[in-house]
Amino acid sequence: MGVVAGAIVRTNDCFQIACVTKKYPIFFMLSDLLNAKSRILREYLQVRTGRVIALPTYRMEGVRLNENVAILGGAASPVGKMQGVSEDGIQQLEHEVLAKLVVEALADAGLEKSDVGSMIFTLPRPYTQQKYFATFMANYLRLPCDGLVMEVMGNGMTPALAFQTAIDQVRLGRTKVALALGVNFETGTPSAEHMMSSMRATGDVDFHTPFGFTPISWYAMDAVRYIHEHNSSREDIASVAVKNRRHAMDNPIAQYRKPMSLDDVLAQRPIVEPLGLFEVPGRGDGAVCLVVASEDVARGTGKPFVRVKGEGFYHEGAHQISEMPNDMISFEAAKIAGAKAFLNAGISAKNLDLAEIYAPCTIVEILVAEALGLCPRGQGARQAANGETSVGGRIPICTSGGLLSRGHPAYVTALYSYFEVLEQLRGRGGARQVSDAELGIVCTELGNYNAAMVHVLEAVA
Amino acid sequence: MGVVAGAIVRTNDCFQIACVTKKYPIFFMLSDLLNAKSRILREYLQVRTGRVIALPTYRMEGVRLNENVAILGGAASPVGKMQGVSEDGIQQLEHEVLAKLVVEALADAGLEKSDVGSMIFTLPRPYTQQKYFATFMANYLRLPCDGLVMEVMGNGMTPALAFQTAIDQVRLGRTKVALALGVNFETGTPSAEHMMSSMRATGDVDFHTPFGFTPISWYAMDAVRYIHEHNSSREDIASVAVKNRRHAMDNPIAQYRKPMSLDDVLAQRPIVEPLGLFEVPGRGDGAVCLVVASEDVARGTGKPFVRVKGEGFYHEGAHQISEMPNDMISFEAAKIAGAKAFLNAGISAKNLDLAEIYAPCTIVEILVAEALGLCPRGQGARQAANGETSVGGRIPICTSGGLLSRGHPAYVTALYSYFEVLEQLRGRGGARQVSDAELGIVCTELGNYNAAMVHVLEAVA
Amino acid sequence: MTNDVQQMTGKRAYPPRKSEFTQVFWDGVAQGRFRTTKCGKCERTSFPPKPICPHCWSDQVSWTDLSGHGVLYSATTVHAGPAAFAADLPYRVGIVDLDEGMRVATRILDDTKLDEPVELVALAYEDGPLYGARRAPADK
Amino acid sequence: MTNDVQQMTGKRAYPPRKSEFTQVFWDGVAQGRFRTTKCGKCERTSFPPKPICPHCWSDQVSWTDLSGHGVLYSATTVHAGPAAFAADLPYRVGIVDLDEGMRVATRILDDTKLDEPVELVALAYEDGPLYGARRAPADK
Ligand SMILES: [Zn+2]
Ligand SMILES: [Zn+2]
Repeated sequence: MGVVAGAIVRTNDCFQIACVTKKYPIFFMLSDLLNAKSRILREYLQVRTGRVIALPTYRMEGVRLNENVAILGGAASPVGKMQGVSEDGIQQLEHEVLAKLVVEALADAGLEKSDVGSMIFTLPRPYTQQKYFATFMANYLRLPCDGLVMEVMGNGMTPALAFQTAIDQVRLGRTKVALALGVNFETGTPSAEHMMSSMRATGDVDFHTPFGFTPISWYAMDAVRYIHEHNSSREDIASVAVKNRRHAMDNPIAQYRKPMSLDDVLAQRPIVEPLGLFEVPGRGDGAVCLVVASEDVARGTGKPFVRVKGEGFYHEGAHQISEMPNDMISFEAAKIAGAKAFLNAGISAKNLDLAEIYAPCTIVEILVAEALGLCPRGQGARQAANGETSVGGRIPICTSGGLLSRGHPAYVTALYSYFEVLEQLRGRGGARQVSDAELGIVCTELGNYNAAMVHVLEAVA
Repeated sequence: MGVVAGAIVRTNDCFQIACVTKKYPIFFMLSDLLNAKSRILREYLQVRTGRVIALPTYRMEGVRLNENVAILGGAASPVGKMQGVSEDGIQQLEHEVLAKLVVEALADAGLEKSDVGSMIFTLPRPYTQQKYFATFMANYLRLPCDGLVMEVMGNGMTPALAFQTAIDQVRLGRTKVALALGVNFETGTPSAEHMMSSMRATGDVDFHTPFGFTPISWYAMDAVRYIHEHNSSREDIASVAVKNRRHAMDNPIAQYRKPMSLDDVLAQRPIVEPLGLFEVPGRGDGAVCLVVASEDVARGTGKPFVRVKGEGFYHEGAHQISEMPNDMISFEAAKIAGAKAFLNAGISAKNLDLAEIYAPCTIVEILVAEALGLCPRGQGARQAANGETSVGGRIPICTSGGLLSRGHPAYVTALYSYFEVLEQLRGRGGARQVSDAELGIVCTELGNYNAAMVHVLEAVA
Repeated sequence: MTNDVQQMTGKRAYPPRKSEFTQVFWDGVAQGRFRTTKCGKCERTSFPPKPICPHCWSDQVSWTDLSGHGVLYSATTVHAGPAAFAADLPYRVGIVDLDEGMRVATRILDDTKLDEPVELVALAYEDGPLYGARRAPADK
Repeated sequence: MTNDVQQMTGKRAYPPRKSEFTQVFWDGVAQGRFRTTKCGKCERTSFPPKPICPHCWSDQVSWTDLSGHGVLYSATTVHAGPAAFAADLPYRVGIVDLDEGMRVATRILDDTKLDEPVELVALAYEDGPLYGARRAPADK
C-alpha cells in the first residue's frame, strides 16, 4: 500500500500522476517538475494522497502550452420563463436546473465527473437568492477542482468570458476538462424595475443615466445613424428579425417560435425608435453548461468534437460612446477581435460556414456582420433582406434564432451561441442545419460593441 | 507612409510588432504566427493600423509560455470609511478613487499607460451605483486592451482570483502588462442590512440561512472545535488580534491603529462565541491597484520587483461544511493549495520569510498557519501567543495588521495582502519591515477555507 | 420513524424556498419526519437532499428516512445577526454529525456540549416548518 | 460664455451624484456654464470632466469653457423606460458632437435631425441641474 502513484505519464502537454487512492488524477505542469526537488515533490504527493509515495524517474523537456482546446459537449435549457413562485409556494431553483444540465453535458461529452477539474460560472443575476453561486455549486456537485472555480462578469460578454476563462484553465495545464456554465433567472422581476438596474449598466451613472438612456437606446442610435449614412431602411434592418424567427422555428430550445412576417414586425409599437417590439430582445430565463477539454481528452472519447481554432479579444477603451467623436457604427472592436481570431486560426472570414453573433437588436447583427467582413460595409441590411445570411444562404447568421427569437437571458446568452455552433458543427442542427458546416464563429460584445470577443470553431470528426 | 510595422521583434515569449501609428504595440503569440499565412497576417495588421503593411521576414521556434510573471508596483488607499454622502450632497466616487490609484501604481512600477493591456477587476459591492464597472473604467481611463477586461467574483477569494487572472493574461501572451484592481465600497450600508445579503452567501440559502448562520459564525465554530480538540484557550487564540494590532500600528494604510492589549480584546462584548468584537473583522471601504508584467518587462524597468515564483489553487468541493463528516479544522484545501504552490515554486514552507493570510477571525489565521505547515498542528495559537508569528519572530504572519487591524473591505482585501508582501519584499515595510525578507506567501480562501489560493512571491533586486 | 414536532409561535425569520423536489423534505419535516436522498447507483446518501447524487452524479436517487440522531460537532452563539433575526438574538447554531454519516447545520436549541448526543426536532412555525437539534434523551 | 438656463418644474428622475471634483461642473451647469477638463501635459480635453486625463493619465488637468455648440450625431425616442422615467415617456435622447471635438450623450429637447447644429441648454430642476440639446438658432 505504500506506493500510490502508479506512474508519471507524459501526455501531450502536462504530466499526470494517476493516484490509485483518489478518483482525481493529479496534473503537473512541466514547470512544476522542472522547479521541484524530489523531496518537495514527495511532500506534495503526501499532502494530496495522505500517503508516502515512491517516485518513478522522470525527464523534463521544456514547458509547453496546451495549445488545442476543444468543446466536447453541452446542454442547455429551453429559454423562457423559469423564475417565479407558484400559488402553492413551489418554484424552480437555479441550482437544480443547472445541476441537471451539468450531468447532461458530461454525458454528451462522453466524460465522467472525475474528469472535471474547473468550473467557470457566469455571475447570476442579483435576483438569484443563493449568493456565491459558484462555490455553492462546487458543493452541490461535490466536485473538487484544481483549476479555478469562480464567477465572471462583463456585461453581455459575460458568458464568452466564462468560456474563454475555462479554456484558459485547460491551456494553462490546471485541468484537462473545465466547465463553462451559468444560469440567468430574471423573469420574476418586472421590466420597468429591471431597467432601474440595467440603466445603471450601459453608460455613465452620472452623465448618461440621468437622461434616461436604456441599454437598447444606444443600439437604436446605431440604427438611426446607419439609415442616415447608408440610405438603408427600417424595413431592410427589420428583415433580420424575420430571418431569425424563421431559424428559431426549427430550434426546439428557442423562446419565440411562432411564424412572423415582415409586416408583423413593422406593425409593432415602437420601443426605441426606429425599433419596435419585435426588433428588440424579450426577457427570458436560461441555463447552459459547456464542456471544454484538451484535444487529447477529446480524441480519447472517440466522439466528434469542436476545436477552438482561434480566439480574439479587443476592448477599445470606451463605454457606449467614445468621448472623441468616431465612426460609431464601424464597430472597431469587432473588427480587431475578428482579425485577431482569424489570424490566430489561420483563416479568413470567407472561409466561414456560419456565425452566431451577439445582437440584442436587429441593427447590431448587421453592423457586426460588416465589421467581421461577412458583408460589405453598408450592405448588411440589404443582404439580410436578400437571404444571404439565412440558412441556405451565402453565410448563415444566427441559425439558433439569435437573441431576438432564440431568446436573451443576458448573462448566459453567449453560452447558447457556443452551444448552437457546437450542435451545427456536429451536424445536429436538425431542420436548421447548415450543410457541410465545418467552420463557425461566435462573436460577443459589451457596451455598444466597445469590446468584442471572437472564437473560431472547427468541426473535428 | 506605406510601411507602418517597424519590425517584428523577438522577445522572450512573444513577438511584438511596434506600429508607429499606434501608441499600443501589437503582440502576437507565436502560435498565431505559426498558423498564419502572410496574407492573413497582412489583413490583420491592416485592421489594427488602418494601413497596408510591409512584412519583414520572421522565424518561428515553437510556442512557449510566459513563465515568469512579476509584480512591479501597486497603490492602495487607506482602509476606512469612504462611502457616504455628506450634508452638501458631495460624496467620494469609486472610479475617482480607483483611477488615482491606477496612475500611482503605474508610476510605482516605472511603466506608462501605453504598456498596459488588460484589467482584471474584483466585482464591486452591489452598493456601487455604477454597474459594469470594469468597462466603465476602461472608458474612464481610455485604455484599449488586448488582454481581457472583466470582473471576477469568488467570495473572499475574489481579489486573489483577479490577481491570478491578471497573471494568466500575461502568461498566455495576451499582454505584457496587466492590472489586478478593484474597489470595495460598503460602509454606506448598515451592518444588519449588509448581513441580510452576506447571510445568503456563506452557506445554503434554504438549508443554512433560515437558521441564522452568519459568515463569521462558521469560523466561531472552528474556534470552539479547536479549543475542544487541542486544549487551547480563547486567550491564546485572541493573542492573534493583539499581535496583528501591533503590526497595524506601523502600517499607515491600516484601519485600526490604536494600541490594544489582550485584556482589551477579552473585555469586548461577544459577537459569535467565543469571539468578541475585536476578534472579528470590522467593515471598511478600500481600493487597490497592482501591476503585473512579464519578467522581461520587469527587468527593463531597472527597479526591484517581486517574482510570482509559485501558485496553487484547490477547491475541495464543499461550501462551509462538508456533508460527509470530516476534520473541519484541518483546512484541507489550504494544505493542498499550499503544497501545490510550494511544489510550483520549488520550495518548502520553512523557506518562507513572511506570510499574509486571509483570516477574517483570529482562529482562521491559526488554522491556516497549521495547514500550510508554518506551525505544527494544534500549536498555532500557542505559537502566536509566544510571538513566533510576530515581526521579529520565527515566521511573521500578517505584518500588515491582517483583516482585523489593517482592515477588511472584503472584495479587495487580498489585494491589500499582495500589496503588503510587495512592499515587504522591496524593503518598504518601514517599522514593520521583516529583515532580509526574500520569500513570502499570500494565502486566501472562500467558504470556511473550502478553497484556497496560495502564491509564493520572491524578491528580485 | 418520526421525531418530535414542537409548535412555535410566529413566522420563520427567513423561510426556505421549496422546489418541486425539496418540498418532499419540507412536507416530511412538518410531520416530524426527516428524510434525505440515497443514490441507487453508488448507494451513498446526501444532505441536503438532491435530485442528483453529488458523489457519482447519477439521477437514480430515492428518499430514505433518517433517525434524526447524532452528535454535536461544534456550535456557537450568535450575538450580532442579520436584521431578519434581530428578535431571536442571541441564538445558538451548530453542526450535527448524524448517525447515518451526514453532517447537518442547524439551530441548537439548548446548551448541549460538543460530542454529546443530540436529536433533531421539527419546529412547526405558523408559516411552515424548520428544525433544530437538542440534547438526546438519556434512554436513547 | 454661458448658455440658456431653462426653468423646469419638479425634480430630476435620477439625479447625478456629485464628487468634490465633479461639483464644479454641475455648479457651472446650474448657471448655464458648460466646462470640462483639459490636460496640461497633452493639452487634450475630456468629457465628462475627469481629475485624471484619460489620454495620458496626467493629473495636471484644469477647467476649460465649452461653447455648448455642436451637431447631432444620432438620436432615438424612448417609448419604454425605467420606472423612474415613466412620467417622461416618450422622450428623446441623443449624441452630440461638440465643436471642441468631444462627444456628449444627453436629452434631445426637440426634433432636430442628424448632422444639424445644436446647442446645449441647462435645465434647472427644483433639486438641481441637468442639461439637454436643442436646435441651434440660425444666427449662430
Ligand atoms: Zn451516487
Ligand atoms: Zn493628457
